[in-house]
Formats: sequence, C-alpha cells, structure tokens
Amino acid sequence: MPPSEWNVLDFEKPIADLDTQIAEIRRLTMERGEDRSDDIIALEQDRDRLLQEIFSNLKTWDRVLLARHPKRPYTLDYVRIMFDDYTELSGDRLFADDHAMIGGIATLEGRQVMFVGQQKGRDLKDRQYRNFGSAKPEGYRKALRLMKLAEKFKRPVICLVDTPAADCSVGSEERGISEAIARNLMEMSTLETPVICVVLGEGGSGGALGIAVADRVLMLEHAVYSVIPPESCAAILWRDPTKQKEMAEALKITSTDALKLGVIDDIIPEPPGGAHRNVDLAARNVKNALIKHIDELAKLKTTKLLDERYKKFRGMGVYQESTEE
Amino acid sequence: MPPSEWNVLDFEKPIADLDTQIAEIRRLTMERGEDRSDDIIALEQDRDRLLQEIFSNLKTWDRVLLARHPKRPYTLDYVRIMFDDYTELSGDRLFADDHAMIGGIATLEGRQVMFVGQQKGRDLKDRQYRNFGSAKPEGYRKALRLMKLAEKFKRPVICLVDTPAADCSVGSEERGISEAIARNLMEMSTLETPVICVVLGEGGSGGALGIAVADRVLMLEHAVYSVIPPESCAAILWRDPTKQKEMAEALKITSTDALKLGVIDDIIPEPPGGAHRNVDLAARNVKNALIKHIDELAKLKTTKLLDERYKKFRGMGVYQESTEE
Amino acid sequence: MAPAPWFGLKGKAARKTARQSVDALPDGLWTKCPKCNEILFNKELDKNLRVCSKCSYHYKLGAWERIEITVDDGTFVEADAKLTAINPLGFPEYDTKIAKGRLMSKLNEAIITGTGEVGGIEIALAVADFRFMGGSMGGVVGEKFVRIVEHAIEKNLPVITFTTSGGARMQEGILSLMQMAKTTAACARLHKAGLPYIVIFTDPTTAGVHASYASVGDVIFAEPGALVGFAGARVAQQAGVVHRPDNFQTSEFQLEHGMIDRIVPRKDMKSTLIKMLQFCGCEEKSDAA
Amino acid sequence: MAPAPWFGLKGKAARKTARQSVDALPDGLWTKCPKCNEILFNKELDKNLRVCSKCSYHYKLGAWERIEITVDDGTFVEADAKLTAINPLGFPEYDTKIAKGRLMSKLNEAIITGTGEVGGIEIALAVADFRFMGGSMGGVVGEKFVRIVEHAIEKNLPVITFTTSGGARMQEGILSLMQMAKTTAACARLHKAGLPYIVIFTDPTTAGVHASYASVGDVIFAEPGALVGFAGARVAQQAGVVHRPDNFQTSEFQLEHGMIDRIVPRKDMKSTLIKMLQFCGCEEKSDAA
Ligand SMILES: [Zn+2]
Ligand SMILES: [Zn+2]
Repeated sequence: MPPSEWNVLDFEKPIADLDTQIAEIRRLTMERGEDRSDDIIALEQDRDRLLQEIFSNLKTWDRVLLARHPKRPYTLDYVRIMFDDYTELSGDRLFADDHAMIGGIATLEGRQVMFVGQQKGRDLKDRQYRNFGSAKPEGYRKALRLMKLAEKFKRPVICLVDTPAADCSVGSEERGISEAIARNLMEMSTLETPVICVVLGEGGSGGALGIAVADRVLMLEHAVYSVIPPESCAAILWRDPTKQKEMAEALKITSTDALKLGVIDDIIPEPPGGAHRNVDLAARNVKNALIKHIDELAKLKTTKLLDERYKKFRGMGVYQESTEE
Repeated sequence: MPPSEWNVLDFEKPIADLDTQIAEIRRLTMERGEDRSDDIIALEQDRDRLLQEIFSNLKTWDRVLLARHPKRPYTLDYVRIMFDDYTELSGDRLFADDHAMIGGIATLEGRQVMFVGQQKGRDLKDRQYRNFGSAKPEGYRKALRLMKLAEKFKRPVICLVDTPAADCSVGSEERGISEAIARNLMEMSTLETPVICVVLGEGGSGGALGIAVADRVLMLEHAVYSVIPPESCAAILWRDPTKQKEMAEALKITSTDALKLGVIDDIIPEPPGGAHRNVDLAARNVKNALIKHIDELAKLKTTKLLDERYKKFRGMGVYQESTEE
Repeated sequence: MAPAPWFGLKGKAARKTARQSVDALPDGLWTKCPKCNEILFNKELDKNLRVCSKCSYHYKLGAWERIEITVDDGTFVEADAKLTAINPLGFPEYDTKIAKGRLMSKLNEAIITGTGEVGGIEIALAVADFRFMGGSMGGVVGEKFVRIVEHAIEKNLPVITFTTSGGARMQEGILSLMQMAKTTAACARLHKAGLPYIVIFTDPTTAGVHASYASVGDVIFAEPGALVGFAGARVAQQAGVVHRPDNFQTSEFQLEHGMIDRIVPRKDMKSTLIKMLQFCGCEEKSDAA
Repeated sequence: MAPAPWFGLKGKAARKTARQSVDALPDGLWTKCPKCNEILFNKELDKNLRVCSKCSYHYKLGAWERIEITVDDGTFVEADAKLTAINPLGFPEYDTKIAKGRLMSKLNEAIITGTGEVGGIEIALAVADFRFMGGSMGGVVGEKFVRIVEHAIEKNLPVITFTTSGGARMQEGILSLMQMAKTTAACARLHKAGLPYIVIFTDPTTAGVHASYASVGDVIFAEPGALVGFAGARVAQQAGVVHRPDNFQTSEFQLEHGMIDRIVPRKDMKSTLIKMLQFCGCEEKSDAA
C-alpha cells in the first residue's frame, strides 16, 4: 500500500507528501530504468529533517493522536515480531473468552514468558471483535488467571497495554468490572514472579492499570498514560469536550511526563515519525527493553522483588504535612 | 393448619387419618368441655405404633419421597432453630447472587461458624426464587468464597445439603457449572479449617457433592444421597423411567446404605414419622451432632485434619487387583 | 444494640455541618426528602440518623457524623489530620477547588482516618467525605489510607472503611490513577497478614475508588439505595451506553449481581459490623489493657 | 514436530482394534465420515491420525492409539494394569456390562495410566477410553487416576490426562460419585506440589468427569468438535432444558465461554503439549539419567 493511502494525521501530511514523491520516483526508476538516486537521497534527507523538526515540536494532543493512530502497531504486531513462539491461551474459566484481552505462553529469545495484553482491531469488523481494545471483566480475570499460571511456574509476565479504557457497558457493570480491576491491582501487587509492563499506545485509566501493576513500567515514546481521556476530562471539569487540547496538556500524559512524575521507569524510543513508520524497529526496541529488564529482575529474590514493587507504588503521589490547623 | 390439610404421602395416610381424629376430639374437648383424654391417649398410642410399624418397613422409594416431602423442613428452617444468630452474606463477586445457595456467618451455641447450604422453596413463587434448590455456578462460587472467608478467620464451615441436582440450564453450562463444582471439590479438599456436612433431604449427585467434601459427612435418617436420581437412572439404563422403585433399591441411596459403604460418618436420627412431624426436634438433633463434631475437629491440628480428610475420600470406592491377564 | 441518636450528643456546630450539605429548607428547621418529597423536621431526621422516616432514603453523611454513629463514644483518635494536597501538575483551578472543598466540608481532605473502638473492639478506620471534591482520591487520600492500613497491620487491627467517591482526582493526573494501585497494594498486605477488611459502600461509590480499595473487602456491605458502579453517568454516556436496567448501579443492583454481601440499613450498621468483627476473631478490648 | 503416522508403526491387531469401534464399512477397507459422509480409505484415515481429510472430523481414539500418537516411541510404561472392577452394590447387569466393556475395548477398565516421555520430557499420563462402558468413572478409574497422580507427586512429574467419559459409573452408586471428590483431591495435592496438570478434553467429556478432575487443569485443551458439558442430553431433557445454542456443549462452545484454553487439532497436539510442558519448567530427560 503506498503511503498516500495511509491514514495520515494533519501534522504528518508534509511527510506523507514527500513519501509519495519518493515512492513515485522509485516507481519511475524501476519502470524506465533512469537512475535518479540523487533525487531520492535528497528527498529522503528533506523528509528526515522534516520528521525531526515536526516530531520535536509535537503538542501533547498530537501525541494523543499518535497513540491512537489508525496505523499504529497493536499488541499482536509486537507479539508476532518479538517472540520466537507464541501459543495463545484463552478464557477466564468463569464466563467468557474476551478478545480485547489476549495472552499466552511465549518465548523471548529462548526465555519462557507469559504474555497478556489488550488488543485493538484494525478494520471495522476486527475492531468490533476486539471491542476497540476495551476489556470486560472476563478479560481482566483471564489476565489474572494467566498471571497466576506464570507465578506457579516461576515465569516472568509481560503486560502490553493499549486500551482507551475498560469496557463500561451494562454487561460489564453487571459482571463487576470494578471488582475485576480491583482484584488485579491487589493480586498483581503480590504476584510472586517478575512483571514488566509496556504501554504501547493508549494507557487508558483503570483499564490500563488493571494489567500494569508491575516491577517495571515502560512506555513507548509516543504512548500516553492518563487517568481519564482528555475529552472526558474537559467535558466533566469544563463542560466543554472541545477543550481536549488544553486538557491534554494539563493532564501531563506523555511518556516524558510519566517518567518525570515517577510513574514509569523508562521510555522506549520509537523510530523517527512514530512506531507505525517502522514496526520492526519499534518491536525490536521493545524486545530489547523487555530482555534487559527481565534479565535484571531475574536476579532478584522474590521477597526483594515484592518489597520493591510495593515501595514503588507506595511512593507514588504527592502531599504535604501542613502545620496549620 | 390441621394435619388433614397437609401434603401427605400414600404411606402416611393411615397416620394422617389418626392425626385428624385426634385433632377432632381435641377440638370437641375444647368446645364442649368433655373430658376425652383417655380416647386421645389411646389414639395417640395407636398412631405411634402405626408410625413405628410403617417407618420400620419403608422401601427405598418411600424414603426418596420422604426426602422430597413437601413438608420436609428445608435448610433455613434448621438455620432458624439451630443458630443463636445468623447474618446472611451474598454474592460470588463475579456474576450474581444465587438464591438456591445461601450462606453467612452464624453462632452455634456461642461458636462462630460459617454456614452454606442449598435452599428449596415452599410455595410456587418461592420455589422459583430458589430454583427448586438447584444451584448455579454462581451458587457454588459463592459457597467457595464464604468457605475461603472461614478459612482466613479459622472458623469451621457447616454445609447443609438439600438439592435434587445442580442446575443444568443453558446459562449454567455457559458459566461453567462443571468448572464451579470441580473447583469446589478441589478447594474443599485442602480447605484449612474443619468442614462438616449434613445431608438434610436430597443429596443430589454432583450438585450435593459440590459442598460436601467435608471432614464429617452426616445424613439425616430419611435423607437420600445418590449419584443420579432413580428416575433418570432407570431412563438411561433401562429406558424406562417408571422403574424408579427398583432403581432406587439398586442404587443404595439411604443413610444406612451410605454409612455401610463408608461414604458418611454418622446418621442423625429423625423424630418418629420424619423430620416434618417435629421440626424442632429434628433441628435439635442436627444441632447436637454439629456441636459434637465441631468440638471434636477443633482439637485436630490443621495438617492432621487435612491428611485425614484426604485419606477419607482417597479410600472410597472398590476394586480388585486381579492376577489374571 | 442500635447506636444512640447521635445528634443528641453533639454541639450546634456539628449539626450545622451535617445539615449544610443539601436539601435544608431556608428556615433551617425543615428538610424536604429528595426521594419522596416528604417534609421532614430536622430534629427528627437527625434522631433517625438522617434516614427519611417515610421512604427510608439515606441522606449522605459527612465523615465525622459517620464516625460518631459508628465508633464508640470518645474512642476515636484521628491520624494524619494535617496531610494536605499540593498541585503536582500545576493543574488549572485545582487550588481553588481544594480551598472550596475545605470550606464545604470543614475538612483538610476527602478522607478521615484513625483508630477507635466499635462495640469495644479496636479497629482502624477510613471514612470518606463526599463534600470534599466529591470524595475524589488524590495523593492525600491515597497516603492517608495506606498509612492507616499499615498501622493496622503493625498493630494487628481490623480495618473498616466507609467509601464515597466520584473516583480518582483528575487534577492530579496520572498520579491520582496510581493511588488505585497504591491503596489496593496496602489491602493486599492486610489480607496477607490475615486481618479483616470490611468495606461499606455509601452513596456514591464509583470509578477509581470502586475499582480499587473499595472492592477487595473480605465482606462488603452497602447502604440502601447508594449509587455504586464503575463508570460515571457522563463517562458511560460518552461511551454510548444507553439502555440501563432500572436499578442500574445501585446497592440493590450490586447485590443482585453478587458484588456485595448485604445491604445494611444505617440503623443496623454498627451491630452488623460488630457481628462481623466477632466472626473474624476480633475480641473486645479487655479493660486491663 | 508432528508425530509420525502411527498406524504405520503398529501391527495388524492394533489396526483392527482402532477400527472396530465405528463406521467401518463391511469390506473393512473404507469408512464413511459421520459428519460429511465422505467415503474414506482406511489406510489414509489412519495416516491422518483418524481425522477426516475433508471436514476435519476427529474420530474417537482408543486409549492405546492415543498413547501411541502422544508418547515417544517405546517409552510408555503402564501402571496398575490389573486393577479391575467389582460390583459393590450387586447392581443388576453390571457384571455383564463389565465383560462387554472388556470385549469391546480389549481393556481391563476405562482408563489407562502410566509414565512415559513426550518430546523427551518425562510425564505421568492418564488416558480414558470411551469403549469401556462409555468411559464411566467407577472405583477402578478413580483409584488408577489417583495412583498415577500420587506417583507423579512422588517423582516430581507433570500429569497429562486425555479425558473421555459419559460421567460417573451409576452401577457403583454413591461410591462412583465419591470418585469425583477422590480424583479432584489428588489434583489439589498435585497443584500444591507445584506440578503441571494438563487436561485434554476429547469427545465426549461430560458429567461427573467433566465436573471433577477434568476441569481443574492448569491448562485445558480440547480436540475440535468434541462434546463437552455437564448434563447429558437425556438428563437435561428430563430437567426441561429445551432451547440450546447451535454449538451447545462443544469444544467451541467451551472456548467461547472461557472454559478451555485452546482447541488443538490432533496433528498439533503433541507439539502443543511439549511447548506447554517447557513453559512449566519441564526439561528433556538427559541421556545420562
Ligand atoms: Zn423520603
Ligand atoms: Zn468428514
């Protein structure tokens, strides 16, 4: 598919135009046998400069759009590239198999791991099948079941987060979406095996946190992690959902913010222009980060692991001990 | 309500007739002031002789009918009489609160206990509300949740069984009725607190067993405990559901059978004519048995308790090591 | 066993606080029931623990009123009263809202924690107050909750918490989300220590609090008619949820769906808590101690 | 990784046993697929692990055939082969049925247990056979299952079980019901020992077996299209269940409802088991050992 047919964001348009030009010249080169490699190199340099310029000046709202980019690689794209082998496991043993939350056993360069993560759909049908990446109680309960399996067999857990929010349909309320998330928070905080989480795209509130109580929480460079979608927050606080851009800034939801606030441990760089411009490279970066942290955590004794995990979340949040009455 | 209006079984009719006569004479005594106490005593002696005679010659099928007697006290009747105090607790924290399986904290002559049990309904509306005493997956999961609570706080668990079978609706299959029962069997076998079970009426197959893996399993005298309802067994094995009487005999489902086969630990006697003729006395008998066994079990260390529970069920069943090939 | 009418025991200031919340008619003597429209005499309403005598509507209570009807007289000792919020993101209007919350609730923050006795049994307690920014959970609520739970673990005390909250405190951004993990991790330690954790949902208990420390109790009770659920109406609306059952997101709905143990009317709450604590092996403090 | 065509490895007797079950046409060379009606050449069907080459219908397998395509060649050692049933209740016709079951299955009972290697990994194995009285669980099945699980605990082996059963063996009355508790208690001990327990549902797995040791696996796989459920059709019918979804009580239904981990076609079963065992920390037996 030529770049021009991609879904492109407004600020990506100048880049897309150059991509189209480059592709066109390449096509002519092939068809007519002309050597225009100088033109191509020049255009590519232009494009890379532009990429650099645009991406170093992104507003927070642009990053939200990037995190939700229709071409952004989703969880299974990373799974496919990162793991030597993957066998999906299903079901919460209680009610249903949730297709918005997937998981299974995998090998990561020879390491046996358990993986869980939210999965969005690419096309309309797939998006519905995946419920737009919004997991239901059965999804969180499946994730917990798989994590408990990993605990039993002393394998690390990898959680890949990409969800706008947990599902809030009547059915999910009926089956206790709050209970399911709360239980995961509780069980994950004492899970006796290393847990590593990567926010790949949207880290949407409790829906994300429900699989993100981890020894290491990492974020892809252009991912966002927020207590509430900026639109909803604007609607609730300012009764004006169109103030999403200001709200996005105010909420401090970028990977840099999260790192500064002590909520995540590291940022995984994306290829120039975002993960969707080079999925393989993005996946390789995530993979390298996972291997690094898994190998580090493997050295810790379980008691130390759990103590540090507790301290980490215990220490989040700010307050003051005032002396006034 | 005079005895004549009771639901009476065929073999109870001669007794019911005498009961009616006695009640009639009593009424006349009150109204007219005549002293006919000699007549009453004579009739009562007749009745008690007859009761004795009929009940010492009951066929197994008669016992099935007794166990299902519409006037038989149900679980909550025992709860009301036996416990000093009872606070119902609800819910499986997953899907629903099942009204066929109830439970809560109670005190038994000062002893703090957790109670769970199946509950049948008395009238049509109540019967539907209680789903005829057939619990769904959420019922077994609620029971397990309460038992785990008892384990945490080191309180004994009392399970009162009275169910024709577990619910086998499409919904129950969808939510894993097999899984729910199997999990209870597994978790109960290692529950670190004493568990005492009384089969009060119908001990229906897996539906009963799902709350009956206990350190002591007791049966009321006229309760039945069976792998399958005699009617169903006749239908399946002999393609003739009307052969229920023969099948009831063949299946060995009475309390005496169960005791002989080593499946239960003791039989709790019922008042003459069955529990429904004197609910208070029946409940007192159950209560005394519970107290006796709870106090005995309280003396055991947990490891010994669990070892003996395992051995007990481990030893059930027969086979031979044949030498032929 | 029912607690004594509590307003009889308190000064004028407390009464005013309790009433200033809602529905008081201008003359201050009468209040209109928001559910059945009955006009209620305030003194009677107070005596009835602020439950409508006609329809049993349970008025919201402030944290101090709750403590007064729950904890044995004179036994409550507040903890960490001086913890107050700061504005970590420099979020617009947050400081104003904190100031307003203080004014409305006469509290430093949306939760009061401490220790006391219930029926003579020593407990640790966390009680939320909806009047302070909708009971939202930010850094102070998270920290106070965790501290009292950690204190309970250290002193071998059961924890009781009355919840009411609109959710996480958005003005603290992602840090407020992390309070869900932080508080629930403390609950995990409480459970591992074998200590009882009893939760009571009061009106309303939603979103980030409902999906964290509120939902992991050994037992969960709820006051009748409380709003209890994950997604606030506005969030659900934005997500396109339209058709809802009549009792959607009420205590009664939660009971039906197996999420709570019991609905307990206010007048029975204290005696129910005592029974539950006794089941959990908690004993009355001996006088000698 | 796919197991070698297994009938190529076996003698004439084994082939006959495998085929005598069902659907063989009179000449013994051809078989009609019960699902798609395709006429299948027996030799081809055998090579294809008795899966219809047209519609992927999975024929039932006998226990020995299952062992042959699962366990590494020459490594299987049977346990407790000589355990046989007695008639504890003097149940009518039971002895005849046992005799018939032996004849039909050429087995002593409805389950074969033992140890062996799968991909070089030592395992304990329990494989049911539907031809012996519908794979029903009586005292022998229960005892053999428990013994192999206890052996696994003693020797630190993972347990794999292929289930197929109509349920408890009614002819043994209440004692057969107790096999549910007995077998599942053994599974509890296996789990407490931290050992892997892998279950594979094959057609059909129902009732007392489904509601006991079959449903407590760390992971549960199922062959495609297998009948899997709690209540047999006749029992459900008696209970008045009428409307059922199309895929009711199939492997596919169980997957949809979260009750199993995966549907695994027969040809992929062995490789999937090996991956799962490796995840569980099981290693290939070293040659030195
Ligand atoms: Zn009212
Ligand atoms: Zn076919």
